[in-house]
Amino acid sequence: MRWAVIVFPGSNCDDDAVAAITRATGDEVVKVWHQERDLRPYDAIVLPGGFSYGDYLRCGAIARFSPVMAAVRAEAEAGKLVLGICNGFQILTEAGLLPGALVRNHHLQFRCEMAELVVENDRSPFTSLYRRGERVRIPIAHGEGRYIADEAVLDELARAGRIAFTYAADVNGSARRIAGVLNERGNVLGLMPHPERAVAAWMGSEDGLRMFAAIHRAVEEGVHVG
Amino acid sequence: MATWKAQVRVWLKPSVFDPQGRAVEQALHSLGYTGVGEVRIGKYMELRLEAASEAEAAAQVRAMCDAVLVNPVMETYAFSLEPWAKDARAEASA
Amino acid sequence: MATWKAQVRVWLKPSVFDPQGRAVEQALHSLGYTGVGEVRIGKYMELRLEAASEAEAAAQVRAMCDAVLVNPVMETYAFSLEPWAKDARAEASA
Amino acid sequence: MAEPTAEQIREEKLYREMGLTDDEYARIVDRLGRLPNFVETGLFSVLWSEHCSYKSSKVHLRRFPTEGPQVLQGPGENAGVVDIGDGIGIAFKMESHNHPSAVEPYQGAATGVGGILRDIFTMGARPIAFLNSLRFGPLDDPHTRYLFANVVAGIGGYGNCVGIPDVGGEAVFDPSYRYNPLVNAMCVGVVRADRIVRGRAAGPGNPVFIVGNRTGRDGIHGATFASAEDPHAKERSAVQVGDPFMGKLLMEACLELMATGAVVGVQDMGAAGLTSSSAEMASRAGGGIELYLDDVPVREAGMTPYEIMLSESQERMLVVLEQGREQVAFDIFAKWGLQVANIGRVTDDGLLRLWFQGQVVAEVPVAALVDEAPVYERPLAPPATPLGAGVALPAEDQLDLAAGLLRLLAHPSVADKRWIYRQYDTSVRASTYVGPGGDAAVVLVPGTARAVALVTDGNGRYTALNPRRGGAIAVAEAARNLACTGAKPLAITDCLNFGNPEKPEVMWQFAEAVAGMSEACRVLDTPVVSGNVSFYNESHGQDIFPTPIVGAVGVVEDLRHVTPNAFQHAGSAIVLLGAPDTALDGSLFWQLAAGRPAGDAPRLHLDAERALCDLLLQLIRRGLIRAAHDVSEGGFAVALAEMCIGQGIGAAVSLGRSGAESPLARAGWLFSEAQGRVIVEMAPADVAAVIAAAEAAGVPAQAVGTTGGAWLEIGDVSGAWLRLPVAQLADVYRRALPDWMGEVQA
Ligand SMILES: Nc1ncnc2c1ncn2[C@@H]1O[C@H](COP(=O)(O)OP(=O)(O)O)[C@@H](O)[C@H]1O
Ligand SMILES: [Mg+2]
Repeated sequence: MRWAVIVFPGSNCDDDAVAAITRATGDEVVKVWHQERDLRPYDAIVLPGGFSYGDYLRCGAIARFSPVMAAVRAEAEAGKLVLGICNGFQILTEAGLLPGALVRNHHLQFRCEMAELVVENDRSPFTSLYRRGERVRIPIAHGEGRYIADEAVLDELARAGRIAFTYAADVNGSARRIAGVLNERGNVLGLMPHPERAVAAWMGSEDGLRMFAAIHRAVEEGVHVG
Repeated sequence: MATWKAQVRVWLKPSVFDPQGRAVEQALHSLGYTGVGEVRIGKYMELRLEAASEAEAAAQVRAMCDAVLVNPVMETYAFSLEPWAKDARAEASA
Repeated sequence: MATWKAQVRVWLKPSVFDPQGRAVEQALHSLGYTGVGEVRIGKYMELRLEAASEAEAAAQVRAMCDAVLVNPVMETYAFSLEPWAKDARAEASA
Repeated sequence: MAEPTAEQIREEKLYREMGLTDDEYARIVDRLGRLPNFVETGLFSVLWSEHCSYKSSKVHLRRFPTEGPQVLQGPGENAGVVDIGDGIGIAFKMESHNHPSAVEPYQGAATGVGGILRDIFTMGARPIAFLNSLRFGPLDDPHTRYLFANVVAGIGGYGNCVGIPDVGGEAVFDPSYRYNPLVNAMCVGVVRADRIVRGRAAGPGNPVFIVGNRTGRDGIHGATFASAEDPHAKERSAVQVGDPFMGKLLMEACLELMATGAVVGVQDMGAAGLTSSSAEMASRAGGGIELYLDDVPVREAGMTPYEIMLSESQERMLVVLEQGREQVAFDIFAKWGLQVANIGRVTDDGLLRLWFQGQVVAEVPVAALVDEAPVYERPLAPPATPLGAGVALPAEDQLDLAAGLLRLLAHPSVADKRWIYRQYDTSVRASTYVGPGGDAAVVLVPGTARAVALVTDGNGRYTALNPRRGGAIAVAEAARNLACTGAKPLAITDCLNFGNPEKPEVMWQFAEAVAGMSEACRVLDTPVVSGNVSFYNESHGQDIFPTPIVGAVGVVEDLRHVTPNAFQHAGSAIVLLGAPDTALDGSLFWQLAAGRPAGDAPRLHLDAERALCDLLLQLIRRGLIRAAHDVSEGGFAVALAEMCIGQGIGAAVSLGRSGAESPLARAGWLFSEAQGRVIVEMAPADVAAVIAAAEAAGVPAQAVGTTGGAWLEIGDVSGAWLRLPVAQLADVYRRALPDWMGEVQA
């Protein structure tokens, strides 16, 4: 299979994502510049972390107007798997592909450290290699990762199993400790932690490998989502 | 066509916790400004634009806010308009 | 003692380059709002305070700005005052 | 407002306001054979400022050893480059941003990081790591907490955004820095040894471009004011808003462009902006340059040539391209959305010539501006009495050793720095093998199986007590820290933070410190490849401690050599390498007891230091060492405590027949900061081999205990001197900074 890792001006985890995907799956990975308009040649799409456009207005607010985002939307609607990591998650919420918003951490600081996550949904194509309730270790590195949404939206996310991961401890003030959410159809996942930084023992965790491997498996096995 | 100056204020919806506001409030209290409360911190944006009328200018500002400047999931906004004065930027040095 | 609502705008002095403003201006241009210019982004702060008179309230706000809210090395500010209305915070949901 | 005429400048001595002395002005007139006009006077004033010309420090800096087979690029370029093998060079440099950070801590620190970043990628190097060395006053002062919090946020704000991990540094808190904090930032990059780009405006006829932000009226005379003692003048110096997004775009675009080979030379615009970048690039190439100032993209209408030349607007680069290959650059800059303008060309007449509105507004020899800048041998004078002389030792009856250890662990200079570095992205690039918290950081190097070890070190208290030894210790400690992590020290950069060089005592401190550093660099074979001097670090009549900071780079040849600095197993043996010492000179312990720096600087023997580093590397490569940690601030007891705290493994340590009976003698064993000592953990079966190797190397070695349990116990044959639960040590150590900084609990 072939992956696209989108590069926005200011993306800075694009190379890390490419390296992690290669390591986890051996698949072909292509960095795709944000001016591209066609993502049909790719089987899975990753929006990496970073500070697109400096995150100057709001995180992800300007990147969502990039030409490539129309293609991301189209492929998401077609059922392709889209993974937004950190800034990628923020872009997906700004673009309305995922509900809610990510705002300044409640402690007002950027925070980079290993985080323990609880797997809340193990039936999505992104999380099928984890077990529900399992605790995985994946680092966070963000200043604006506090997930918020209206209570009704949060209730619906919980009811529909669309909360993919929560933080085991309160790291940033996120509503219901949410670390990652799925779209309604289950083919778009956004999460603040960085699975691409948890793919080798020396990184302190290899738990991120299974996320990329799960995506690979879902695509190779032609799991049709939705 | 006339030139306008828009002053836009954007702030977090009341339902969203504003940690910056709280931090500033605490800082003010610790400096002895104990009577201060309800501190909220948002963004202030100023821009120049061209429009035939104030109504048209307002429509433009609203459109920009809704499209880019404001995320309605977390924020809300208000703005005012006035004719652009030659030395409008000079206000900044007041 | 009366209760006041202060609205404070803080922005970078005109001589100081505002990268945020520039980035937003470019984004607006690329979205077709080509007539927009001079975009500057600052902070908007709202707070409640107690003071016997408007003059005293103004003195307090000025003191707070000078002490904490504003760094005169690069920023400048302006503020307005009005009596605190019961539902003043409600503006936030306007 | 008309600009003053050349005559007015002379008659009214206007050059003085621009920072030139009467003598300097006379030299300029003499050299030009005419009166310089306003623009020309401006060019000289900034290039001959302390900041740009190093006029007070140059004669001393010449002492530094700068050569060696490992040096690919020594001082004189935007950054130095050292060879780590496999055809890979490591570019690195450190720079200060003390004055801007004192008045606008967030932006001052952020723009400091941006500046050093540009110095690295202009060498054609891909930046892979940041480090930062910080000094503040005591945290009981709210203004210091404000400075500290915002400096840290600003460093993170820039570094996190550009996606380069911050992997290490230092933070020291001492009253001497209360009004004058130090913010030194180091950046490290990787470049193919055969692809190093230099800041040269070579090849007459080649076009010159300005790339990045437009030029505004920011920080005009920043370089001059950074060299002023008056804090209000310093304030005027260039407080600007950092623009990490632009920094990131410039970095990516420049690296992409330099990879095409179409680039002749690149230089960032730091202090004195277009003036220093154009003149220095021309000087390095031995040629001339002319600039068309009407073509410089400006932010504000009506900017004069003077303002354009002296502006310090951030995030701008000067690029010289190969004639005919401009389109390559235009395409790349367009892709990254960057503004580029052709503003001049390289000439062969040795002149810096400025055109504006069809006229030549300045024309001066490049050599006069750069190479012939004044060099001062300022008067030196040691103080009448050494700073630490005559201070009483702590009173015997006030010595509670356990309390003393806890007090040191809770001191912000010693305590856990996680509060700082968890605000930095330490793992972006997914190459941080050892991040902050180790004795040195270890970062994987793309294109090779090797890694680099990185560290910053420096101790102002030692340097204040004994400038020569303090300077040497900065180098020795850096090398020792590299060796502890399993790296071979290769070379250093430095940032020399001192007071007013016009004061003979300060100049003496400077000369002595540089001499000490030079000696240490020779013995330890770590040449100086780049560096920076920051003078005039004093405010409110208070001098800072003279504070030379060293940034060192070492190579890890095999990742299996990477050695942690905390105990790894229970039941290991603990060995102390290096000569034991009990003198409290220069120790933090004595300073806290006496309320001021006391005694001499700690003991240092450079040859012993070299033998220790070599031995340590040998032992590590033989696989004999489980953990290694050097004895530094706080002494032996603090080093042991830190080794216990890491993984929560206790230790029972006995110093044998120490002969120490009085509390003061015991305090000496526990808290002496004598150099040249490392605590190592090993399998009990390996102790004999380690001691034998040490003996062969002439390094004293002593088995002092075993790891395990939940307590740290230190004593001698006569019994335990102190015994504390590791959990308590850890708690005190970890809570100090968060407690001071009032961690927000939501
Ligand atoms: N303390 C020092 N030790 C060694 N080299 C130094 C020292 N200070 C400055 N240099 C060298 O002098 C040159 C100019 O330094 P600097 O003015 O800091 O650079 P920039 O022009 O980028 O600000 C650089 O090559 C630097 O490495
Ligand atoms: Mg430079």
